[in-house]
Amino acid sequence: MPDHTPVIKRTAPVERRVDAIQQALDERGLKATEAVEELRELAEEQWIPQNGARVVARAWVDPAFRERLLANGRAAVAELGLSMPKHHRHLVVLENRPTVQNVICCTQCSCTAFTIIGLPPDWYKDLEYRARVVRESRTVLKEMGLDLAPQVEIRVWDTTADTRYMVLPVQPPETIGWPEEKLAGIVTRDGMIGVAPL
Amino acid sequence: MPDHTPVIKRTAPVERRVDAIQQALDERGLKATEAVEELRELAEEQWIPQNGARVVARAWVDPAFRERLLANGRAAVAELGLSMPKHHRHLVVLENRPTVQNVICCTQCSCTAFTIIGLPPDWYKDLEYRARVVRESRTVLKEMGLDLAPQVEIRVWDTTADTRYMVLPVQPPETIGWPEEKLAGIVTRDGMIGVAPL
Amino acid sequence: MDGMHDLGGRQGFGAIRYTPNARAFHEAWEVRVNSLYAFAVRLGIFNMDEYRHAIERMEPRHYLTASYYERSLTSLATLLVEKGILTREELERRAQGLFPLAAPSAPGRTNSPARERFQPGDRVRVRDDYVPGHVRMPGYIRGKTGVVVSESPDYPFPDARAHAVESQDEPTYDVRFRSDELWPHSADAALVHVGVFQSYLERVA
Amino acid sequence: MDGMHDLGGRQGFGAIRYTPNARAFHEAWEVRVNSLYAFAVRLGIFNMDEYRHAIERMEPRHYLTASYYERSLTSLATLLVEKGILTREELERRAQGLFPLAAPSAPGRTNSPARERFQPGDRVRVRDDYVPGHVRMPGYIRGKTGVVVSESPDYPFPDARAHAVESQDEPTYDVRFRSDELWPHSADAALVHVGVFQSYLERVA
Repeated sequence: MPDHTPVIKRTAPVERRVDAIQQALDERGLKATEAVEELRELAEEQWIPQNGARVVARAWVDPAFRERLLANGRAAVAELGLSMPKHHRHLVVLENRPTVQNVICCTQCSCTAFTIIGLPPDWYKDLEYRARVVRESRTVLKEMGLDLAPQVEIRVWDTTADTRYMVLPVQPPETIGWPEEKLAGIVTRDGMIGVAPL
Repeated sequence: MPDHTPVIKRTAPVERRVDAIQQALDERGLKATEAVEELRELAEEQWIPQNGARVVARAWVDPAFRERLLANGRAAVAELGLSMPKHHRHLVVLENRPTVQNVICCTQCSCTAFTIIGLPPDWYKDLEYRARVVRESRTVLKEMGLDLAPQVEIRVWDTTADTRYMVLPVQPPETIGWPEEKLAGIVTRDGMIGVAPL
Repeated sequence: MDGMHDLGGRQGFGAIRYTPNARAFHEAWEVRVNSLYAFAVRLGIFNMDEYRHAIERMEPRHYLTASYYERSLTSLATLLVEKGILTREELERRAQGLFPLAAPSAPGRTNSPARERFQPGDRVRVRDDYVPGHVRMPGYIRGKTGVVVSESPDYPFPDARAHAVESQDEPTYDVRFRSDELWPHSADAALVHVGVFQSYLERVA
Repeated sequence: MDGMHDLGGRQGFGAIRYTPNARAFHEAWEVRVNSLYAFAVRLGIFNMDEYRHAIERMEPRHYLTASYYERSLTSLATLLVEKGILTREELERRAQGLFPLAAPSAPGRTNSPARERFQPGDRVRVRDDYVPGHVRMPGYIRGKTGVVVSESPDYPFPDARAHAVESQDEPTYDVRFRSDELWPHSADAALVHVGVFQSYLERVA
């Protein structure tokens, strides 16, 4: 008896592949579509760089908070009502100084402290950044527009475990004395990754 | 003044890219098309596994030739009227024994003694063979249909310089006494690469 | 595994496609993929180590050419099939086309029997380990020497947890390497900090 | 360079697509590419080391997804442009589409100043060299120890010749490595012979 199943040869478009999973889970009563909506709200509206910006601004204006933040990042961000996934057991805050530039990456996948600094952009997840930033840090930063003075030491942090990192940028001198909320407005995700000046 | 050059966005099909080079060289008077025809004849009709097969058959029937072949491959194949490119300065002939299986590869590109054993097939040039055969030799050979007894030692030869290799297979016992020409008929390119029994 | 994902220090890549404060998502399906895999983790269908490893197991050409969220999707689908929640046939029927999945996994391993406690300032070497399954040691630190900066809380051991192998939680050490130790005469000067699991480390006398 | 081409020992690749005594060529354009690059070498436009290196310099995704003869074509075109024989614009106009070329080259290097003559039986270590340009040391032998089996005739030194750097010809040594030395506990048992240029080797005391 000949087999009348049509031969499927082409890879399905990625969107249809997502639909396939979502529908299959829904039909099994797992309520994937409900979860997608709830998690979309988290990803697009809750896990945003403004969280980390608040942390940075507080650290700039409150030296005691800054010390607590550097000693135990997870506990300190919780003071501001910010949480991290259970498996991110440790938040290490990396203090930039005029002669020290910290830079975060994840060479093996694309891990970040996403609930605090926001979900990462394409360039962070691209093969180019992952391959190059550990070996050609100064060159890569310069390409990205951050041309560091020769005396600035670069420290690259590869996120290989579930410890998460966040860069605490140097407060621009012209903002000294600004109110905390206004300070938060100048802090960017790229600044907290360590690839852009404020 | 607006630029009216049409925007070219797609990669040209590979065949049109070849045409582009060939035509451009022809127009410069370099006679690429003539050379292509001449070199095609070499690649398709002269550099064929039947060359190596003659060498193997001679080595099987002529112990003195076998010794010369193992001592200086380039000089020995020249006795049969076979030549190698100038940059292949050395031909090392690898003698299989009942307990030794030699296998040739080129992990970094796809080098072979092509004038003697023929130009290599796809699988030899594929990423899979290049990545795996040095590390998973027995597994790879078994996948390819050569299931070696546990006592057989495997020797893998990675063609990293311009020394070229050729495997001298063990003569099948049932062919002892055959005339040289008939023997040459059973020797295959894959046998001279070391991945197939005769 | 010494897979295609292990990119740190690999050469030949071009410029970073950087635009300041670029968006995390571009299309709605990307957000859905991100939510669906997080949902599966929340349901306990798989854990983050299994998720990462299924990405690493993608066919190398597929890995290298897929976007981040297509890699995420491929891992999600692979694990749903491997865990028996769905079948590949169902996925391909619903998607009306091929649905490429990752390759099967090699065996995992448990913690090293020779784990040591380190203190800040200790000199350590990354063991010369070649691990067929999941491992969080980037290839560029293998066999290299660095200095312990600090110890983390205990974490599940990924080499085991990606393979449902029993293991104990163990700390990672923040180890500071000089880029010139990692790639002698072939790197921009920098200190490279890596979170290295205790099982991967040995003391330098 | 630690490029995408350096595949020996990399994991995650699938089955070899083997058919006995498969053909070398499938389409007429493949034969033409093979002839055209050989012709350019014969004319002295470039040498084999430059040719190999231009393949290695291909964008990694392009390298991994191109067929063998498309890689060959890309190297040929890149070198014809770099040598000033053709321009990329002309190629793209003639081909009526984009013509992807390889990325520019990093600097080359000449022979090691500390070359030694070795005898069969000598134990040697492959230097821990990280070379930005062309190099014929596969990454899997870097820092590894083996035994010299024989010495070859002198060859042009590829690390120099791919970059038009002055150098002396030097021999390669057939060095025998145990697969278990190369990938401890993570390889099928075998002896792996590699032709290693003299400049890459140092004596093991």
